[in-house]
Amino acid sequence: MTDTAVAPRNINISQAVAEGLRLAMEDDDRVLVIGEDVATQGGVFGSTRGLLKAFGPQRVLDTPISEMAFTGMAVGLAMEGYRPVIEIMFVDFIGVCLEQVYNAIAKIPYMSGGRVDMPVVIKTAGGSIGAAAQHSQTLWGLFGHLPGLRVVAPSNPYDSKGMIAAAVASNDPVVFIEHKGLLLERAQDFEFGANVPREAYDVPLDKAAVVRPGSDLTLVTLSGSVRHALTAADAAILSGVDVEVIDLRSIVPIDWDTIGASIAKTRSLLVVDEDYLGYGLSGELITGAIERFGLGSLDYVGRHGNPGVPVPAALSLERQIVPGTESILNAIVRAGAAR
Amino acid sequence: MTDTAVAPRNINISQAVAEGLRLAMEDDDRVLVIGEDVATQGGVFGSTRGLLKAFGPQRVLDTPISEMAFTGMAVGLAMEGYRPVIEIMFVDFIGVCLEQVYNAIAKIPYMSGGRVDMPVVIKTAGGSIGAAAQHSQTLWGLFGHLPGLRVVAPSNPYDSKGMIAAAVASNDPVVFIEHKGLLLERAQDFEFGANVPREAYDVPLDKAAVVRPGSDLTLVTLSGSVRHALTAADAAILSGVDVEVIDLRSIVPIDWDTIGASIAKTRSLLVVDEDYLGYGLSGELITGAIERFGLGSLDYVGRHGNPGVPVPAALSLERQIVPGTESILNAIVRAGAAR
Amino acid sequence: MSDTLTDAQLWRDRYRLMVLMRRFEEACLTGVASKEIHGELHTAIGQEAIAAALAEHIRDGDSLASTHRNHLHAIAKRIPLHPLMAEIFEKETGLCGGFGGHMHLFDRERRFSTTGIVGASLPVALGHAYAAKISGRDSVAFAVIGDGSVNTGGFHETMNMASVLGLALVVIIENNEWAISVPFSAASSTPTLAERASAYSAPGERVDGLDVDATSAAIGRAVAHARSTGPAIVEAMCYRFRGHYEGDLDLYRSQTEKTDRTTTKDPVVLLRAQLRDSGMLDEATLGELEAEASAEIDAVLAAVRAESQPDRSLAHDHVFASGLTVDFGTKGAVA
Amino acid sequence: MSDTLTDAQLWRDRYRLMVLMRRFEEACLTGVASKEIHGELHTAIGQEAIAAALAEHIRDGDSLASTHRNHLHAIAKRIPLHPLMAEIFEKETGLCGGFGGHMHLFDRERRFSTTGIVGASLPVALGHAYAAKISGRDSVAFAVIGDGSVNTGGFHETMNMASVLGLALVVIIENNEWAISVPFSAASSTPTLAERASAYSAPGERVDGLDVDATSAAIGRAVAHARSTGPAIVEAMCYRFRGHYEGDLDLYRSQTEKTDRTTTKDPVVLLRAQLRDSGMLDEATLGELEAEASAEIDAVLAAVRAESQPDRSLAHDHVFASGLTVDFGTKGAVA
Ligand SMILES: Cc1ncc(C[n+]2csc(CCOP(=O)(O)OP(=O)(O)O)c2C)c(N)n1
Ligand SMILES: Cc1ncc(C[n+]2csc(CCOP(=O)(O)OP(=O)(O)O)c2C)c(N)n1
Ligand SMILES: [Mg+2]
Ligand SMILES: [Mg+2]
Repeated sequence: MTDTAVAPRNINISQAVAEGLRLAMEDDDRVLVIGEDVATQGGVFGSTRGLLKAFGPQRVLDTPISEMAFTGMAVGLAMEGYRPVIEIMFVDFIGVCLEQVYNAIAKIPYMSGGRVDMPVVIKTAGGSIGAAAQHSQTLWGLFGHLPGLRVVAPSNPYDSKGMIAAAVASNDPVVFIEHKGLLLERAQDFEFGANVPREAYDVPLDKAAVVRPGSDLTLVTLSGSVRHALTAADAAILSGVDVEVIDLRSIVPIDWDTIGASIAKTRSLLVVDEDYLGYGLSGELITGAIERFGLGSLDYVGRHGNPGVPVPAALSLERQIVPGTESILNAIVRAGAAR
Repeated sequence: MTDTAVAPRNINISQAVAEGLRLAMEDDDRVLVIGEDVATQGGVFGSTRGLLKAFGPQRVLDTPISEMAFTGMAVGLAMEGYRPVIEIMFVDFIGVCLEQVYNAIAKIPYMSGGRVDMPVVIKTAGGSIGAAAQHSQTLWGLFGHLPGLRVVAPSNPYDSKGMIAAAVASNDPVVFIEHKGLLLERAQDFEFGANVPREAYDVPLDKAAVVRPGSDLTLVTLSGSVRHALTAADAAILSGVDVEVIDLRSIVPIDWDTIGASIAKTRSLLVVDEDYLGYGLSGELITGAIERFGLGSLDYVGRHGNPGVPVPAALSLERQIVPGTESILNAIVRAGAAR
Repeated sequence: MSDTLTDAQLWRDRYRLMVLMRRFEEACLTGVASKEIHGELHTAIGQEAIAAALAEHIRDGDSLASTHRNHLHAIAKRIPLHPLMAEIFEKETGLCGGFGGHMHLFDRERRFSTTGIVGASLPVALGHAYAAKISGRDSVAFAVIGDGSVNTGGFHETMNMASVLGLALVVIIENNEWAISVPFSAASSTPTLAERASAYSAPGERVDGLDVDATSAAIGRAVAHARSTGPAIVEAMCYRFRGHYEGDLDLYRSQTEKTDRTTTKDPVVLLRAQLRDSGMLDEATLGELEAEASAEIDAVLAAVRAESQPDRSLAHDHVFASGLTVDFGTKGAVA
Repeated sequence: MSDTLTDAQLWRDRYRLMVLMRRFEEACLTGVASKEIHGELHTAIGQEAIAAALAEHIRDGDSLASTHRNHLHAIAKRIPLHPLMAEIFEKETGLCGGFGGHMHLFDRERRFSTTGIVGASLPVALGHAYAAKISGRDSVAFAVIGDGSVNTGGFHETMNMASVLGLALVVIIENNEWAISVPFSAASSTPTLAERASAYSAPGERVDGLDVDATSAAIGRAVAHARSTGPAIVEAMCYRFRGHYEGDLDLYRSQTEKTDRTTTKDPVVLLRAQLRDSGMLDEATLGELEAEASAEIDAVLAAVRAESQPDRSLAHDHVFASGLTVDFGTKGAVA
């Protein structure tokens, strides 16, 4: 992350993503953006705004509501040398077109014996903002399970621009999951990654970031939960727990170096995950850490997140299911007490 | 499991499943079977054979290749009081209709505040038998991640009949994953669960089975890997490792009592999983065990399975990716040496 | 409409229902302003005539599968207004106890459901239609969808299967010219959606969806065909008055278009003028009906407002109908 | 065909190609018997005339997306026979190094791909068609599918989008009467599949797929329409001679039907008789062409047989084009 003393630009995360895309498209005219409402409207969250004007309707294509067709288009386009960015408006809708994602885009590099690559970005938005069970999921755990996909989710303005650029530049297919709760947030409101340079830059897709150093507990999270974790970590000082917060950024691959260095210090690992906990990120991180660093390397492991419940409509219920500052603080305090 | 001295009937697993379905359909005329080739042909693996004759084309419906439509039909049918069994021929095809499975069938009980249940069985076949990347997956880890679904996979003839019966009887949606490598195997060739009584019976969906007692290492697996694990466990005696083999049967829910009792004895856990290891069963089992029984309860944890590679076509490659007797034995021996 | 203007009661009911629908949507708008309603609320203001026409045909035993823009369909299906609005307002008294919210309405007894996934309601309707057939009931399964939904694979698969099986399925397409920011004309390979019915050996009819009478007649023909033969499509033309959802900046439609449509294509305004000008109902009666509808909605809104969100202790309930709970990650673990 | 029977060379090529295709499939059958080929092998025996007709129109710059029943389409696309057969036999010399197998053939240079998922090839063809458009090339994207694939949502979405965008997409439907065990007539809402094209403002034509000449002419018309206007459909009637896959017991089709079709509807036999009876080619020439084709295939088969499966050490390669490896679960851990 590059935080400088310069005052942050007055842009939101959607604009940062759009800027990353714009620069990538200027740089490489094989890059296309395809999806519902990406052109005229510039995306329902604005993260493709301005692209139609800059690149015209062939490179920025508004589609009918036909996810299967336009996701599968990416395969043909990639075979023709294009680098399509396919937008699935909400990640919740992936169930209508997952087939093309995991059986084709993800596997063709392998099935072709390395002869056909698939430089495709599946760009989509996840996260809970009160929109209930079918419009609130994050589902990175689902993508992580399926081989051949890089899976990333940025947490802040700087990374959002740099990671979409890196995703477009990658020769591997990348699932790029934005967080709906972040997209309209202003850069200046971020404690970290608030500065978005105007020029092009990449944020590597496989490096986690230590967004808050600490000595007692390694808290690993990503996407919308990072800022809640930071707030909780600040509050946890009062309870005597000094939390190191790691923004994972990428769930495939996982940056074990960063996690390992932190665990070596803290000997404690708490995973905070807005996604469903079961068969997901937390199990993989805890198991992967133990595999790499040994059962004896940890005095505490824990996880906090959606326990396997569809996200309810009423806010009174949603707050019980989706991790927030308060619930993360509780998890930290429990971890602190348990160590 | 009920193994008696009586000689096993000469049937294969497909027939055991078909018999379980037939008895369930006799017992309850709200049960329907819907899918491609389930009626006239009786299923491409024969696991619905005889049902058309017994119950007619309304209750046993051959469909066009329209998974989205006939999977979604289950929602309307369940709302009307029916109990549909939907067959997705190969689990690999779930990507074309997952939407109805996870956003509707799985969530409607919750989204309706408990007012609408979805007694639906998604019956499908998984597993590697040399059919390459798009016809070899098991994907239980994917279903396990999504809330609201029971997910089960039987390993032997007795369980196959009893678990399909229990799945049909369940008021929760159940994903029932058969193994293509098992379906045509004869009952008499099984070391365990070879006897299939003619009468109706249920095998509970939430109880794991200790299929081989042992004292040194708890090996948890399911489906097609169980028999390989048993053979490997027998061979491991020579290496001085006495393996307890647990057939998980269900991955949602997980039978922690059975696993906990075993671990208490062995203090060692090896998960063998034909599915992709990442973000899947092994992470959940290892993490869940640690959460429940403590980091101090285990001297060894390990996992063996598909490391995150699409299943290759050539057998020379497939054998490197899909766990078999030999590779499981190696994993056991490594575990034994590590303890 | 002169011919059918013989039954004053029919027209009173129609007008009252359409006004009630309009008021219902307006009440929902206040819930967005008050932040009682979250997520994206989709209203069907401007589309009342279609739902009112549907209400004339749909029987209790019939089913209805709807979409994200579903409130008026729920009213047409005679879901009681109070639990309906309470669910939209995420209250414990809601149709689904506040668990579902405005995109996820379920009433098993009334065979009504909705989904937030475009196209996904059609297969559900197919299931209802098949149930009717195999249980020997003469019920009709209705699916109401938007113009954009026709381009989903689910539409095609459902229509083909319904036709092959000869099921009583009526698909009503509310063609409001837009699917979010994409105009109908830019997304459809045919000038009308009705004509696509022939690909399923089904009848398809385009009708003026501002005209409750014409729409009702078209739905009547579709129902008759469905009962006797198989699926039928009615494409009812209308206009989406508001942004796609509340909060949509709606900059993708020209102000000229919006002004034109909302001034010339308001089905409630048009019907009012027609009824008054034809002498069918006088100003006083119209005003009375309006007051009645407003009062009914006001009362429901006031009641809903006074109610609570579901108790947070319930959040983990109902994941499994059997009562199974599988909460993952309940506690941390120490060495 | 009398009129066009003027060019002996054309007919020699056609017959030789169709015999070659038949021999190719027969060679694959031996690979099943020898267990060199695993999974379900799908041959297109009985469908040669369609692929041969296609071969006359498809240019190097055109693309072709095929299905599980793809060998003859690969030949039509001029994929060299040796790597093609080697891939089907899972050899290291295969088109994809033995990683893909017979359902997963990819040749980027020749713009050829296949998939084992029914319906999934159509969106891929759409992508090729869009690429041709935006890069200003006049290439045509071909998709060859089975009759069963038309009932998938992917067909509908693809046809609609291709039409909206005016893309040069030609969809050739090999209607072989069956989709595994389900007869065409039991799965389709229309008596022909060609007529469904109108739902996408596209031309659709049904043709006798046993007649290479008629099929070629129909494809020619479709290609012309595609280049000038947008998508077009050719439905070519044929019969699936063998079980759905090798090993299929195929008990769902009556023996009467199978005997009737295989004796009266073999395109190779029909063409041979026609060429001989019309005097276009004499018995000796026909025999010569057959011997040539057989010799060519025998040589490929012998070469392929002598080759090895890929070295097992390669199994973890190629998951990511970038070289990234993310093997999960590499080792156990101890306390
Ligand atoms: C599968 C899927 N894709 C996209 C969306 C996002 N989305 C919600 S409503 C909508 C437009 C629907 O248009 P139309 O069917 O015409 O209905 P209208 O909103 O106009 O009533 C879209 C694209 C979705 N909910 N589901
Ligand atoms: C989405 C999907 N559903 C089901 C299958 C299983 N399957 C493979 S081929 C086939 C039949 C295809 O019929 P058709 O399109 O007519 O082609 P044919 O085999 O007759 O050439 C089916 C159902 C599949 N591969 N993919
Ligand atoms: Mg619309
Ligand atoms: Mg066919």
